[in-house]
Amino acid sequence: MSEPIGLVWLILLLPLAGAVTAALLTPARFGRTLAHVPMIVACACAALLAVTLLTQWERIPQGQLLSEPWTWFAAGRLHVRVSLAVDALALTMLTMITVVSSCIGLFSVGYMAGERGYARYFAVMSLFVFAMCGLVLANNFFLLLGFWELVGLCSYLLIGYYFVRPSAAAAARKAFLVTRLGDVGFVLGIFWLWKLSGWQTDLTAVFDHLLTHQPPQEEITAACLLLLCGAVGKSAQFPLYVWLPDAMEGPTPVSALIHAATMVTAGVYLVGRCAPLFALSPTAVITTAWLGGLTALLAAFLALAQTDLKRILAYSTVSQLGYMFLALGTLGAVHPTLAVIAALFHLLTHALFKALLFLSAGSVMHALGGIIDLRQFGGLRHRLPLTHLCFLCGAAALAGVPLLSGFWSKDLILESVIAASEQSPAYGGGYYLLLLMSLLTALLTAFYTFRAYFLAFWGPERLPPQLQGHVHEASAVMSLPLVVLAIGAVGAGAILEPFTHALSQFVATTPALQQAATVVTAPAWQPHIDWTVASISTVLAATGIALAAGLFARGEPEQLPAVLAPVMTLSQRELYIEAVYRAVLIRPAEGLAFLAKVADQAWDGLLHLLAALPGMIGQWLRVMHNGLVQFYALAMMLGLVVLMIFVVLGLSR
Amino acid sequence: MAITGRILVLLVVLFPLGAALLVPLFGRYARRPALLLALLHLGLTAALVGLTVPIMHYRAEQDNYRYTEEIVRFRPEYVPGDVAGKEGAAGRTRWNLWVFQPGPADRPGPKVQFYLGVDGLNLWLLPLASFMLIPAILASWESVTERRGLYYALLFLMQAGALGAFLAFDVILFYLFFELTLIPAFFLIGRWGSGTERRQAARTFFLYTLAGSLITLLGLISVILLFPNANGSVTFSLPDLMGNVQARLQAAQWQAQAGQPEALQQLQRQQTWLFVALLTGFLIKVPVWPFHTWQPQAYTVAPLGVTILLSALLAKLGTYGLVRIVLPLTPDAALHYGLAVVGTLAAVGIVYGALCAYNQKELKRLLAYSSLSHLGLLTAGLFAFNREGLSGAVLHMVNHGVTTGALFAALAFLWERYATTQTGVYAGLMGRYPRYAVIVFVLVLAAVGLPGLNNFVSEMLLLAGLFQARYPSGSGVGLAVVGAMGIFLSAWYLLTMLQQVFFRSVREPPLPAATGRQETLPDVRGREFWAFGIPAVLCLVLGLAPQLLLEAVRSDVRLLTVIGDQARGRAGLPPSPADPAPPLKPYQGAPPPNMPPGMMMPGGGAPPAGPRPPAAFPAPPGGAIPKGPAPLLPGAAPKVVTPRPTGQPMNQ
Amino acid sequence: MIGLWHFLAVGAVLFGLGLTGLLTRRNLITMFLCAELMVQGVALNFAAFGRLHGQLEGQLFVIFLVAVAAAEAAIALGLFLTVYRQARSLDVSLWQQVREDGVEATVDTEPLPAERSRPDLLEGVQLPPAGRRPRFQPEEGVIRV
Amino acid sequence: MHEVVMEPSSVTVGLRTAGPLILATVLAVIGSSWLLPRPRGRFVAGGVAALIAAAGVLGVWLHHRWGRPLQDGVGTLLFIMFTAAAVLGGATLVVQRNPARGAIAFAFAILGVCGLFLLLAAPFLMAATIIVYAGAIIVTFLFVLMLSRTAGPSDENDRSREPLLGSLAGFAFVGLVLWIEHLSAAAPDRAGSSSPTPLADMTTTGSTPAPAPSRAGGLAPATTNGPVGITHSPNDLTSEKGLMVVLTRQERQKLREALRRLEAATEILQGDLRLEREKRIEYFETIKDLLVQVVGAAREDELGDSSEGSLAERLVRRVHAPGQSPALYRNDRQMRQFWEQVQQLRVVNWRHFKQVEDQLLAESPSSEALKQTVVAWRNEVMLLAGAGELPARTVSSLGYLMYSEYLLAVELAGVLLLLATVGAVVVAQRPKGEAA
Repeated sequence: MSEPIGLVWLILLLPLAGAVTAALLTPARFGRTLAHVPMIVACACAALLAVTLLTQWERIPQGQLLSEPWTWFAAGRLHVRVSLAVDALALTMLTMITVVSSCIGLFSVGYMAGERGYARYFAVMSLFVFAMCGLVLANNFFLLLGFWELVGLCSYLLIGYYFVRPSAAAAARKAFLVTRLGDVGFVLGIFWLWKLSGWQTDLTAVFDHLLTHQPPQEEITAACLLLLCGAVGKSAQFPLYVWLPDAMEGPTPVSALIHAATMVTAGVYLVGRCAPLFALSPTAVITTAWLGGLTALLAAFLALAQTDLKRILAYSTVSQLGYMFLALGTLGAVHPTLAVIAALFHLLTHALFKALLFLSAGSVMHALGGIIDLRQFGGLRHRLPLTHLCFLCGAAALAGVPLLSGFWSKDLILESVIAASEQSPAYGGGYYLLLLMSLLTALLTAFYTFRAYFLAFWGPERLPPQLQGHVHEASAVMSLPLVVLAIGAVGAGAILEPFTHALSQFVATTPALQQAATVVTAPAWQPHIDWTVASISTVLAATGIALAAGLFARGEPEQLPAVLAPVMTLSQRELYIEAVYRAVLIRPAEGLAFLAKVADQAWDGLLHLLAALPGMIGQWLRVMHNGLVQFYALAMMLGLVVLMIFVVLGLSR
Repeated sequence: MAITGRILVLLVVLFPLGAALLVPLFGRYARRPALLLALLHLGLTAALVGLTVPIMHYRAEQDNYRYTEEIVRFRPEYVPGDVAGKEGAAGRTRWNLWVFQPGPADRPGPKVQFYLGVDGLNLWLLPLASFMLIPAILASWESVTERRGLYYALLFLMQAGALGAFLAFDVILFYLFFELTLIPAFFLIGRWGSGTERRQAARTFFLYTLAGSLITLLGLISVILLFPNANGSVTFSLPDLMGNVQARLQAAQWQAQAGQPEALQQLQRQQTWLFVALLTGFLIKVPVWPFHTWQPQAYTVAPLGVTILLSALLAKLGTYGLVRIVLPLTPDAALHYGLAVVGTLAAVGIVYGALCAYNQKELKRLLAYSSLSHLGLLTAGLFAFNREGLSGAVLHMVNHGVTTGALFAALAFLWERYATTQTGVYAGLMGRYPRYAVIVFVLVLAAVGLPGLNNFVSEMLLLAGLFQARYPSGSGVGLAVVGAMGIFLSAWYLLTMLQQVFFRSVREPPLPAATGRQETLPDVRGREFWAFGIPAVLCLVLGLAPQLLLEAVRSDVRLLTVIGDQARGRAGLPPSPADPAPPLKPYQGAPPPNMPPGMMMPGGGAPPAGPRPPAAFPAPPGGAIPKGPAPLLPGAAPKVVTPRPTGQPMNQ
Repeated sequence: MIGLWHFLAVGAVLFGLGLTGLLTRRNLITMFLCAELMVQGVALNFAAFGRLHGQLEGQLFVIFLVAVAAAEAAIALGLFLTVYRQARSLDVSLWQQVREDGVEATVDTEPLPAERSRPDLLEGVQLPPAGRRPRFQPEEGVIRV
Repeated sequence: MHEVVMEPSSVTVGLRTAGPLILATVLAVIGSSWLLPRPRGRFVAGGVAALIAAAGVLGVWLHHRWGRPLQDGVGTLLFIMFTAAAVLGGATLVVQRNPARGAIAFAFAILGVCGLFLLLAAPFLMAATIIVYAGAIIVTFLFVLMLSRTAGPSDENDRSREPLLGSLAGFAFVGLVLWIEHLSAAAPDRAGSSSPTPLADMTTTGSTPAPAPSRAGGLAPATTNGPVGITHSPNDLTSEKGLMVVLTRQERQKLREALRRLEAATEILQGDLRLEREKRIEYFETIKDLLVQVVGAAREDELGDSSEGSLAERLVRRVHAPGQSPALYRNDRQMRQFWEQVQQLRVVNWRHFKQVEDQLLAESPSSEALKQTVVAWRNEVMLLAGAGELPARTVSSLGYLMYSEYLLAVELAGVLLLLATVGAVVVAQRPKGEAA
């Protein structure tokens, strides 16, 4: 038993060691060129170890590994321990994280070559991988929160990597603050759970306690909703999604790793991990579903008319994350295993194809010297054939082209929603509406993905003038990860689930899911392929792609029919949501801050006025100081006489 | 060992005083001697802490939390001049400063004693006070050029005052040391401060805090006169006073249970007034909204070395006074009004400070308002009056001291180069001074409460304390929400500051003409690293391994919580339930070798009065009157005022 | 029967008289004498109490008092001389410069009574050479006694 | 708790009796404000009348309050004379326009005070004061002549600063002080410690101290054989705080007898000492016995802590009244001093008798040594008896005290004087270069 958990510790600590090594390299001369080695080696080793563990998983009893806990801090009843828990869910995530981060690390070697702060980049990336692994493995809510925040910090540092750019600086701050706003709820939720669960903070202990001593419905709902706040912030769900599009100010590999593949899925993972809690609260679950559905549709709409390639991908990420939340939102209505596996499956495939898409976009950017605005270039398929191919793979997967990975995972989510609309006693109608929304989203997804694809790669070749034709395909070190990810994006879905059911069988062994299953009434789920759903989604994807091809395949920038123009404008302006936020939240807050400053000065002035009072009295009394000694003596004596009269008459008592 | 500890305790206070005398002799060359002396003092403090920590851990193992009715007192260790002589440790001193009326042995007259000692509550504040002087000296290294000897002497004096107040167990001695800090601070701000407002600022600071602390003195004197010992003699010893307060309250409570609540009500009314009086000075010192207006001005105008001490030490005097004086002496009022009134003020301060900090154009002012915000959380959490809140408060004092002090020290970096700390003139310092930026980032993130750094732990504990706190007219959940929002808001204004100052392309102000330098100084130099880099490392260490500190604090926090639970019992609230978790690691083997023999049984060796199930409190109708407390020390038995209910045994 | 209280009463009366004089009179020398009168009142008290207790300390204090009064007299008269040199007057009210800024000086408004009509007998008297009759010859610059 | 708090009853009593005092104060204020110099002219007749009336009222009040019954006519007369001189002189000084005349009036006031000093058995003070002040006043007078020889009216002499308010402050102060004295005399002594009490025989200089009532208005002169000043009722005892000199008549007579014999002893010792030694020893034995009867016996082995002897015994412990714990007289400062004197005399009595006896029994007695012993013996007896030659002893004792116990203070005073003289010279020095 000690051996596998030692392996887990090794997986966790390797990236940390990588981060420290890279950080130590920063001042060294070769730090400029060799700083990537620690990170890539650490991630690759961690990935290898994760896969090793995966292969040995069957020998693990009870489907869970717990580490020997040690106390981080404890006072009174708050007892926070550092303990790790590995189950199938965590291991899957772990594998995905380490593999994807290895790829992206490799890609970064080429992409970031020659950048200032090379070592800083890899140190923080490595730290991020450590934090992400820790987040997945943590078995204590506060430890989880710790890694959760550390992940946010790394994101902050990497978004602000080009700190000279004001937009990057602003985006970094925005990302940190918006996610942190969600974390306020997260923290309170943790405390609420702490209180509900008899002062426990270990995840497993909390689950055990709450399943045996079921708390009042409202309380568990409140706790879950507060947890959801954190998840919504981190996973960029409505209404806290606004930071993610801006986060594209970071280097593209960062966007690929953090803002597409891993960190943003932390919220999904959290909800999945806390399935036993959410299973206790249908209200929280349906809220999750609505948030997810709404976000999916909204983000898909916002992605329609963006001109920044990375921004399209960012909105698409938000939208796909919304899908995952939608899947999680069926948790009570369908069997928890189905809901979580649907979300997790999509999470995995999304990680692959979205990383691929971002890296391809990064490749484009690299080739074009940092230009990513679709209005400035086009028709690159001849100049960048490999990138084009990879992007196509990714886009097809995202759009849900049959047999590709995104197709399968999206189908599973649709299947779950359909099942929920059939089975849910209370919210059946709601789920039906959500189903329609998700179908519409699928259509829009296919459309905007291929809009971007066509605009970038089809049509006549257009290049930004300042490049003077120096456009070149990526180097081998960048191409290799692209190819690996492309293979994954194309094939992983089919291999993992629809035919083998490997994933669902594996993940179903997770103890938390089994625990969750004990409190829901939904019938058990048998993995199968629902061909109806598959055909519907095929039709939708095909329609979307066809529409996009019809409008944009000529490669001319943005020629839209008049009907669509206002809609596209609305989308391009992002529904003015940013402006609304600014008007409703930020401006009032800043106004309040200004008011506070003014009020503080006023209050200070008031106190000074009070302090000036003795001075004024003195001003009034100073006339008595007329310089006549005898007058002073007289005053003194008269005072003494009065005092003596007081004393003699006993008035002093 | 005991003797070594006592000598160390004595030295820890007297050494800075001696240093204050010695340093001016060096005149212009006082910097290095001052630094050397500060390091020596740090060594002394470290030795003392090293001696004390095992005892505190042992204590923590000995008394796991349970609710008792015993009368609890602070149990200082290493009391110089201990009455028990060389080998024993009675925790009381025989060193008198002033004897007002020497009385007979059985009824001694009031006497101010030189009563110092270490316990869990002040243990970690000592190294804080010792340590933070080093950044203060280093931050003044080049910016202070006039009358250096006097300047460093005053810094030492301020430190001595803070240390004395931390160590004092005699309320009058505490007050003396408390005020001692004021005088050097006044001169340091007024003489070495910057700008034309410095005299005004010094005066405001002095008068404001003095006015408050005089009211506190009034409260202290009232407590002293209202709660004499059982034999009628007046005492200034804090352990005795708190014992007397508890004894009176318990006696009144028994009367109330016997159907005569008047005495209890009267005592509680009295407590309210005492509470208000005691509180005022400390609230101003912390400061808590709306008593804070002296603070931004003083912090801004004072030289940075002084600001470090002001924020790291003097503010802690206020919060420490709340823990050490207010809670044990007025427990009922603290329970009734602590969260409801002070907590509300603190909560307003959390938001208000954050809002004010957001708009500041001056970094020192920004940090001053951030202090207001952070210490608001500390104050609120402290009045939760439970173990989580109190542990968090004690820990947060240390954490906030290190973090904020180091941030101010980091500002000295800018001050030495450009002689300004306005935000508007800086941008993109990350490109200009990357190492500096890294350190400041760590410090800012610590202030923001990032996990893994020190403030996170204490803030979580404070929030946990607030979250479960209950007082007669409500619960602390709302305050916890505000506190959590405060953590968010601190990120808001601090990251905005980072964005403005460290990100974007480089912009720096012109070099100050006064220094005559043609080129700016390089990135963080060795001395500067010691000034704020080491504290940054410390932030990380404290964030990762806080349990060492918390464990040492535990037993004395328990002691305060017992008082709090007794107050809750009187207010009809359930006491904190027993600890569900077993002791973390059972203590194995013999007590630590450097344990003074008298300390084997905590609580003076008296057997506990017997644990009572929490449900039996308050007493069920017709239930047995709780057993009387076992007097721990002679002469301190509770003065039970008759009438007692007849027919029920009183086990006195 | 004359007892302690009588002496105390006399002491008090002397003290009060001196006090009144000190407070009202404006001639420095008179004021000084009035202060001495107060000292005498106090001395009387000391002596009386010393007698009451049968101790000599009371008298001893008075001796010190006398010594201090002597010292005081020396200094005071020296000061008066200096003061007089500057102002050509012993009026204490002339010395009111040390007053708050902006406060008007106190001036006497009531006119002094006219010069006394009694002629100065020695006005214009000069010592004649021996053997001659003195003659009245008023002129400027004569020595006035 | 030594608070300055009066019992309400005593305040009301005081208020009731304060009428004359207030009247006197008001009269004095009116008179003084009329008399003080002012440019418009003064109301001299009215002022003088008012002041005299005030003095009269005060005198009558004093008399009623403390002065009854009149005894020792000479002493009283002297007191009145000296007081009149002092007060008149003082008043004249205050109201006199001409400073030179004021200085002379002050001299009279000083003379009056010196007379009062004499009445207080302080001849040295009298002499010292006259010398110092006479010198000082002559100097002052010279100054006055030198500096303020203005022919006409002048600001400093013909104007007063706030005459009414000044007089009010001064005389109200006097009135209040007198009133407080009156109240504190009326208030019972709660703490039982020593407090001001009229001492017997304050005015006697050479004559036998006469028994005196402890406070005015009450007690007739003690004619009983009991201790002087102590009545036999325990209640009175408690109200009589701080007891009087407690010599009984018999004791006093015995002391005086011993004193007379000791004074006569010098003549006896003139003759041949060897011839009539038994007779002489017998003579001294009588003296010793007389003293033993008063102060008790003292043998060598019980030096200092014996409590025999009637006077010593009485002094150790006072009769304790119901409800009051017995207190040692020794706690009373006055009594303690007296008790110490008794102890000393007891020892001296015994020791000196032994010396005399040894001398007389010796083969060759030395009359000089004997005389010295007898003189010392006599001095102690005299001190206890409170009789005779007190002034002379006062001066010598004063000298002894000044140069033993208060040496530092005396030196300080001397240094002060020296400094003052130097300072005066420096201050008065004409600055160099200034025209004459």
